[in-house]
Amino acid sequence: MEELDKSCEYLSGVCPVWCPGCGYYGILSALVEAFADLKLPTKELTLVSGIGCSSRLPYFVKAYGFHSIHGRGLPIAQGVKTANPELTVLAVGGDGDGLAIGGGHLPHVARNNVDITYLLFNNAIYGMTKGQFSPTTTLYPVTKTSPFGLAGEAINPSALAIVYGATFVARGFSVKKEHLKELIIQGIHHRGFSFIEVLASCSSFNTTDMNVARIVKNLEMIPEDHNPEDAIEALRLAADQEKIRLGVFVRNQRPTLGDKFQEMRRKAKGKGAANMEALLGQFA
Amino acid sequence: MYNILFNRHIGLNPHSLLLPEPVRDVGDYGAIATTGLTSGHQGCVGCGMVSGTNQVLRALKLSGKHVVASIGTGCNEVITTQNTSCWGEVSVDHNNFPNTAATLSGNIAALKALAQAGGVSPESIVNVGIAGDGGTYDIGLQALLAWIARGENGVYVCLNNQAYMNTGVQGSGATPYGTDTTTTPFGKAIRGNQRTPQYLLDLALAAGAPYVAAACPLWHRDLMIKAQKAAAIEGPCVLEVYSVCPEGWKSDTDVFHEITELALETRSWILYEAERERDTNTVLFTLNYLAKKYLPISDYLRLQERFAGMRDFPEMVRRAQEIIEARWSFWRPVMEANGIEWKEEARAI
Amino acid sequence: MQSDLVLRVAGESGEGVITIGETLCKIAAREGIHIVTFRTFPAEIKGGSCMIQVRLSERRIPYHGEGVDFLVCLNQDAVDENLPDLKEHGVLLCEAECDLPEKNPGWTAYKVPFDRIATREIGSRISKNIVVLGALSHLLSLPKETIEKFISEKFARKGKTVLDHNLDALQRGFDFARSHLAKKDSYRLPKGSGRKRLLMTGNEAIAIGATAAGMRYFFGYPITPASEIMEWLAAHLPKMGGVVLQTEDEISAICSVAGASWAGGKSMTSTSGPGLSLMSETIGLLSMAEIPAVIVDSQRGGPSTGMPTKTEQSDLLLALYGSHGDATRVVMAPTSVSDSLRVTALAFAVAEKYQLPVIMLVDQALSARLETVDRETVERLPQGSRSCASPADGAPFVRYQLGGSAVSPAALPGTQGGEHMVTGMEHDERGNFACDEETHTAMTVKRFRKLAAIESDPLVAEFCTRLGDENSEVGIVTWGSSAGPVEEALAIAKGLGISAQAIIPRILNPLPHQELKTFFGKVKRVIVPELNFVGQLATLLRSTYRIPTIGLTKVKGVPLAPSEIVEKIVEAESTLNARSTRAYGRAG
Amino acid sequence: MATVMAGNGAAAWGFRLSRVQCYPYYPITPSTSCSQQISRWVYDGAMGAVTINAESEHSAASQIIAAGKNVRAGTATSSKGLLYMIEVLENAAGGAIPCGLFIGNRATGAPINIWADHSDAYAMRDSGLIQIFAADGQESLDSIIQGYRIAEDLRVRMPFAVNLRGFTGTHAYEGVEIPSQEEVDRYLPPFVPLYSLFAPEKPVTYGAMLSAYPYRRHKRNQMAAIGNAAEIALKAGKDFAEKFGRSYGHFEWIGDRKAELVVALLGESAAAGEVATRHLQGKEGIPGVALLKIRLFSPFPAREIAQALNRAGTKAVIVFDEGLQHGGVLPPLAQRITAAVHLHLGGKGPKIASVIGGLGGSEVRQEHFQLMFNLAANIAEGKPYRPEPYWLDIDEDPIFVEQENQVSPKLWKKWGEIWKKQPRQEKYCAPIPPDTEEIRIYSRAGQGAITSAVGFTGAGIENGYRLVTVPAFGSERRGAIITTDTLINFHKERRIRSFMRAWDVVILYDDTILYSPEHRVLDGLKEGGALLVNTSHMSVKKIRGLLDAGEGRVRIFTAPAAAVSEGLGLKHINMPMLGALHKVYDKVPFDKALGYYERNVPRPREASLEAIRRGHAETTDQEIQRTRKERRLLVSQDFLDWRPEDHSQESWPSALEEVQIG
Repeated sequence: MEELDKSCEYLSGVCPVWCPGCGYYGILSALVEAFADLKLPTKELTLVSGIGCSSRLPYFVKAYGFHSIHGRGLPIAQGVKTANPELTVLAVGGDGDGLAIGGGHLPHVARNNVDITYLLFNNAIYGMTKGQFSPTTTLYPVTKTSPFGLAGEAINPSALAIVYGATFVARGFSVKKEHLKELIIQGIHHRGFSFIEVLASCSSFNTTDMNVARIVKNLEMIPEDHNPEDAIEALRLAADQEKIRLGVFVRNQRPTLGDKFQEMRRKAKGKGAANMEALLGQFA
Repeated sequence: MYNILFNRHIGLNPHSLLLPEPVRDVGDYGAIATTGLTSGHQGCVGCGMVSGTNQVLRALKLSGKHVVASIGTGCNEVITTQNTSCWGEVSVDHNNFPNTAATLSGNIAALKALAQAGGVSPESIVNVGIAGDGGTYDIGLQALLAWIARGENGVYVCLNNQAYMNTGVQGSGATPYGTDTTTTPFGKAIRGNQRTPQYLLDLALAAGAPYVAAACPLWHRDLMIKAQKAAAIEGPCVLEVYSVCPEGWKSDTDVFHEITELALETRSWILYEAERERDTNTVLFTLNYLAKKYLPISDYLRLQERFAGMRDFPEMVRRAQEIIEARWSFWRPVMEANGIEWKEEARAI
Repeated sequence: MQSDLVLRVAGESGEGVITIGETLCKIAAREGIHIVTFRTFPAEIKGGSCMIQVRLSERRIPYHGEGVDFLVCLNQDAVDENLPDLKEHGVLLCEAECDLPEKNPGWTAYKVPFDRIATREIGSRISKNIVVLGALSHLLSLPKETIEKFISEKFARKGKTVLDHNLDALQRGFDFARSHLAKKDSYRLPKGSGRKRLLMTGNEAIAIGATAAGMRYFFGYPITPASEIMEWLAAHLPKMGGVVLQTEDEISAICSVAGASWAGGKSMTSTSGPGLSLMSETIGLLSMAEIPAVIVDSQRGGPSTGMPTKTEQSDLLLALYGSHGDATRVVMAPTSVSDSLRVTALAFAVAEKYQLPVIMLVDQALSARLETVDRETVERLPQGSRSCASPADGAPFVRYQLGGSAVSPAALPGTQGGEHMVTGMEHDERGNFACDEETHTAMTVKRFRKLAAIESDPLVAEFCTRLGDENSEVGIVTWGSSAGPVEEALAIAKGLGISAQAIIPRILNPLPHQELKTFFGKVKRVIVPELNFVGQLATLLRSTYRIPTIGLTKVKGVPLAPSEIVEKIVEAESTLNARSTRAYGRAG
Repeated sequence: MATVMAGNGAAAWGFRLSRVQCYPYYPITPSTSCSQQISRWVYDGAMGAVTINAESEHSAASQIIAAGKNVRAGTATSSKGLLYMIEVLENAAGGAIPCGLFIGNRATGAPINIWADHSDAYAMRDSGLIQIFAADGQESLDSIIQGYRIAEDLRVRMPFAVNLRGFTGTHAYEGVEIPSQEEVDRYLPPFVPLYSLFAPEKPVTYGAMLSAYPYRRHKRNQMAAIGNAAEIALKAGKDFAEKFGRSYGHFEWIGDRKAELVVALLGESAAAGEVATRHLQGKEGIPGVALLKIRLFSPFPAREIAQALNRAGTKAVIVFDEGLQHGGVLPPLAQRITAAVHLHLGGKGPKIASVIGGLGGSEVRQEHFQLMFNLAANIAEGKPYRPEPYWLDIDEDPIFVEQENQVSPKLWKKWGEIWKKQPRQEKYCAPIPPDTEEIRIYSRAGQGAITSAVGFTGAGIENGYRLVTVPAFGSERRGAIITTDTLINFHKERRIRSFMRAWDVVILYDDTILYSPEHRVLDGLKEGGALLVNTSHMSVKKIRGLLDAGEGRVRIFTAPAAAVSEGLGLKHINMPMLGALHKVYDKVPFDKALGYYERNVPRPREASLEAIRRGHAETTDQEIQRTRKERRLLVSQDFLDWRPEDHSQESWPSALEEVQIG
């Protein structure tokens, strides 16, 4: 069978440590198949992650992986892309990693429009630390750290990303692998900050919030005629309470951080020669 | 004979000539809250037949009617009724080995009688006969064709695992060419099963069945649609289900998915259905799955050791490929109608 | 004609006090005169008193002078605050209306109605400082054309009228002084060597040093007193093809540095105490993942917000031990502006060569200090590059090779066949998480053997200087900007006939153990002067070498004064012949 | 020289040596493996027959009847398959077609049951076939050859059927002497078609319709023909004895010549009877006892049997039937013997009682025969007995009852009187001391336990001992716990084929069976017997604790068979366990057995042989140390011990002095 699908070339051989039935397996295979379709050379593939179940993904992918510290995946990815724009940089994080401790970085990496793809695995629980509620937990009020109900209102990651001005916002579902694969491909193609929220079930600690059956029941694709440039309509769709919308909410173009740096360099060139002599001149 | 029409559309088809409105498509996850067989059956690990039975029963229950199953002796019966019953709310009548269709006919007649006496409303019951390939192709064929000829209203499901599995993998009427079974061994003089498999659905159509279909548990939506259609259509409908059997096919127990996919891609199993318009005597054939990768039969032989011997005999593989091509050429009009370039013969060995 | 002159200009912030000082420095630097300055800032955003003290000398000077020879005061408050620092027969040039105390121990006072001239004669109150400049040019016979050229350079952008006002103000100031003030004092500019020197602040030196060392990726967050580094780089690094990004907070800054550095770029960030505290977790990550990075910490009065515009040396222990776990890092501390330039380059060399974070400690005083720097300082900067491997194709790349040298070659993302994991978790040689005992011990050993290697690396050899009389029994160990006052104090002590010596290591982790041990072998007393309360360097020395130290700690927000050190030297010297109070039992 | 094979295998040899030319078949448990063996030979070109993959037994029977007109034909079937054939078998008897059948006897009817009893043979009684009951594989082989000789005799020309009890007969592996093809050809002349269909010159019609006149004469001839079969069978048996050394008659009288008490039965269950008879013979207070093992069931040798009983002076005969009479007076065998005795001996014949047992695979054990001889003794002493059949192993309706409350009042009302007069005499029921050595294997279906037991049996037989291995089957395929029992009879002359169920060795192929509630593995294990367990993580002490088997009573051994097989890339663990068995049970010498294994071990040969040797070597009754996976030390120990230099030690000279500064 010569068309043995190429995706397994992107697997590093390290055996995934996720619990059986975890939604993240679907995401990993969608991601790896997307790489295969895009025929990305593994040497230019860089995966940066924070801390949590989601952030173990880089170990299982044959690429340059950076498993950093809690909530700091995005700024590190921003640094990597700045230092080497040729790389295809992906940041990976969970709902705790991306919206709780790392929440402060999301608006700025988004408004900087760094040309990276950010996958936020939303399983509405802290899985690695075994069952504390997370910023997106809603239907599973009693957790180990909220025995008497949740304190705050849940965050809607996609709506947040739209408001922060991310130029590509989409939402996928780990079970609908084909659709998720398409989203990831579009995300990587998109020039600028691509934010993809991926709903996934945590088979061990939260089967109520991201219960596959519940999601399947009120799942709906974003209508074809939705204009991805229209952020307000996108926000209405993303924040929809009854229906869970899947697909691309926002896609528009604006200069990336890399473009801005090039612009700065061009302007700076006009201000004197680019050598130490010239620089020291002002101190003479 | 009947004149043949082809349905241009390839794929899932909840609609039918013979039904006022389409049957229910259970969607990707078949999320319907009802069980087929209950737990505790003694099937082997990786048995495809049990999942076939499960999906048929769950599809029939969708009609809301009480399912009465007339089952023939065989693996499916022995493993589910060993000093107990795993059939849940389904009522089961196991009579004998050769007479599954006869037993079905008897139960239909009993229902008709009760209906006439006003005891039970026929709409509330769906009669289904379930037997293996041995019990359908060989010993029970006579009873089956007679039941179809009598045009009695019911569903006959043949779980085809392509050999007599319960008695220890002996060759049956449905055993593919070249297969090594204990009664058609891959010997030095005669190499494996010499017979080419007969095709049950063609026989059923010829006998006058209003609706026949081939399905596999992997494409559960397609299977469950066909089961519902067979129940809804008035008259004797026949459904043949592809059942992987790791013990008999000597394959790993966790390659149920790959084997079925290969069966479909090498077209050694074709998902199709046929409906017969009674008065105009025309039969509409619908192809439900078109092979994407068009693989040669040698790929299908790889995962199953029952074909181990055959793999080293190119002319046997070529013969098997010819059998498949002959069967597949029937669908040429559909391919051309869909603008798909007709490949004379897949890349053989 | 004395060899150096200490001139202080004081007044209300915003009256151009600093411009007068900087102009004087510019002029002196062009003459080749050595300059060291010290300035204070008001805490408020606008207003409040400030002063700049400029010491000009023929030879290299380490300290901005303790007493003031020539005091220029623009208002009454300035006179009241600064008069006590005026030497006996110093000179006071002040605003006419100021009233001076009766007791005049020999000052020469000149009064000039700066306000009146500026407002009424020129009609531009803000040109008052230029009028003062005019007066000074007469009193100190400064070359007027140089001043005019400098003013035209400085105010060209502000438009013709402003420029004319200022030139007019200069002329009027000069004419008034020439007509009204009879030169009674003997103070003149010292004679310059004629070789032009560069004049820059500590922050600028750091920025230049980094750029010279090849740094191209700066991520930072504004914080007093380190913001000037980012500002200068923002203006000039893009010219060199570099990138400056102001991030949302210090954590994002250091993380971006980590990412850029891992991707192969030489990157740095600069911050102060509060920022360094926020960065400590990431420093641990850099240490564990063995990623090079340079973090400049311009220390300010602490703890917490503390005194943002005051100087202190109280971040040493944070720099040494910040971040949980045995996180390896190098800590450096330059002593002067030119030293800052070279140590910054050293920081990059060590970081890249040994693949670990380097923290360079400067302080507010050093950051803001204007100083002349020889042009040669920029040449022959210490070099160090990251060792990169070309992975054998096929075999999985081994990033953290154990056994051989402490440093294992890296594979930058983008290298063929070099795919590997880098992580904050304990890891095996290929970078995959591995938490068994042997691996953790082995990897920790690998990380700490780097420090041992750095200690014996010739690259850092020149960065530990000895001062004063080699055989003296009174020794001083100090670090950072306090080295200036110590050097000055040794000179004064020598003048008083007391011999003392000092050793000033630039690298505080790993300490130059050999040099220090030989030093402690010679001296009987060790004084450790530093600008913090607990004596952080003293604590480090005591715990590392188990030696008795004599602490000299000061937390006044201003640098140590040489006299304070001399006093301590005298005291220590007096105890030399007294019996040691504790039988210390240390073998000879 | 005997080779080891199952009953089905022996029957297949019977067909092959008889040069059967047409063999249609249809699979049905338990006779399938006979057809499988023949297909293997035909497909490999080792047997010249034509096989037909029939779609049902009805067609298979039709095919042998059609082919039987021109060539020697035969097939094998069981239970419902045979019942499905009956519709057309009449045509064989009626059409004088001497085709042959081999029947693996199995229960018929509802409820469905795949185990053995004689109900299928009994259901075929009126189909006009000659019926021979064989007791083991050897008899099946010999009887098929004799069957064709008898059937094709011009005075007979009737179809015949050889019956062998399912599983305990068809699947019992034992030594079978395979005569050479030449010897059999001399004994059995080639098939001569009387009226061939393919003789164009003499066209012939079979199956014509006869009206009453010719029909009743034809039927009378048919009965005469089958009658002749009795005498021809005797001659064929004697002739067979001369050529092959094994004599066969209508029946076999086992025990005292003058036997007052006789138990009569058919087929394989006689093996247990033989042991019981030999045990009771000559016991003090016990008159002559004998076992009447009847071989030719139809045509039934009524006169010979009657005369034999008369000669022996038998007072009481217990007839043991493994089938039912469905509304008749007595089960078929009892009915025939009663008729024979009554017709040939008039009033002075022995009293006859009927016992039914062994239905649906129920065990027929030696103590059952002791019960029957006890019943016979009571009857012989004139005590009243039921005119209806007794039942074996039915707790609610036992043969002997001590107190009334043992049975339901209704039954007591009916048989209370007889029960009261029927004492259970201890001298008949004393337990029989074991005379053979037995090995039981508990394994999971699909683990290859049978292959290894058969291998052991073959090795034993080659070394001159007499072994029998009987596997027990369920209907499910993989994973169920099954047992395989092997019996070793060291008496050269005495034939023992019945299990005492007193095990010398119990083998567990899967240590999880230790936890199975239904399988108490220590039951029946002899004092000082051995328990061999395939495990790599359970120590002997743990097993002993688990089974709370006290010290000494049981020797426990563990064998890391899984590890051995895995190391050699073998799929099954049966080869190492075979080696382990030899280590635990040394009566069959290992080195001699290795010779046999070299020639008969399954593929891959070298790996299997090596597995047997390693299994033998690594079996131990000592504690097994759990070897911790030793981790590859990344670096040297002193690399790990390196620490940064600690300068606070006093090793370096310092001039500093501690002084107090104000």
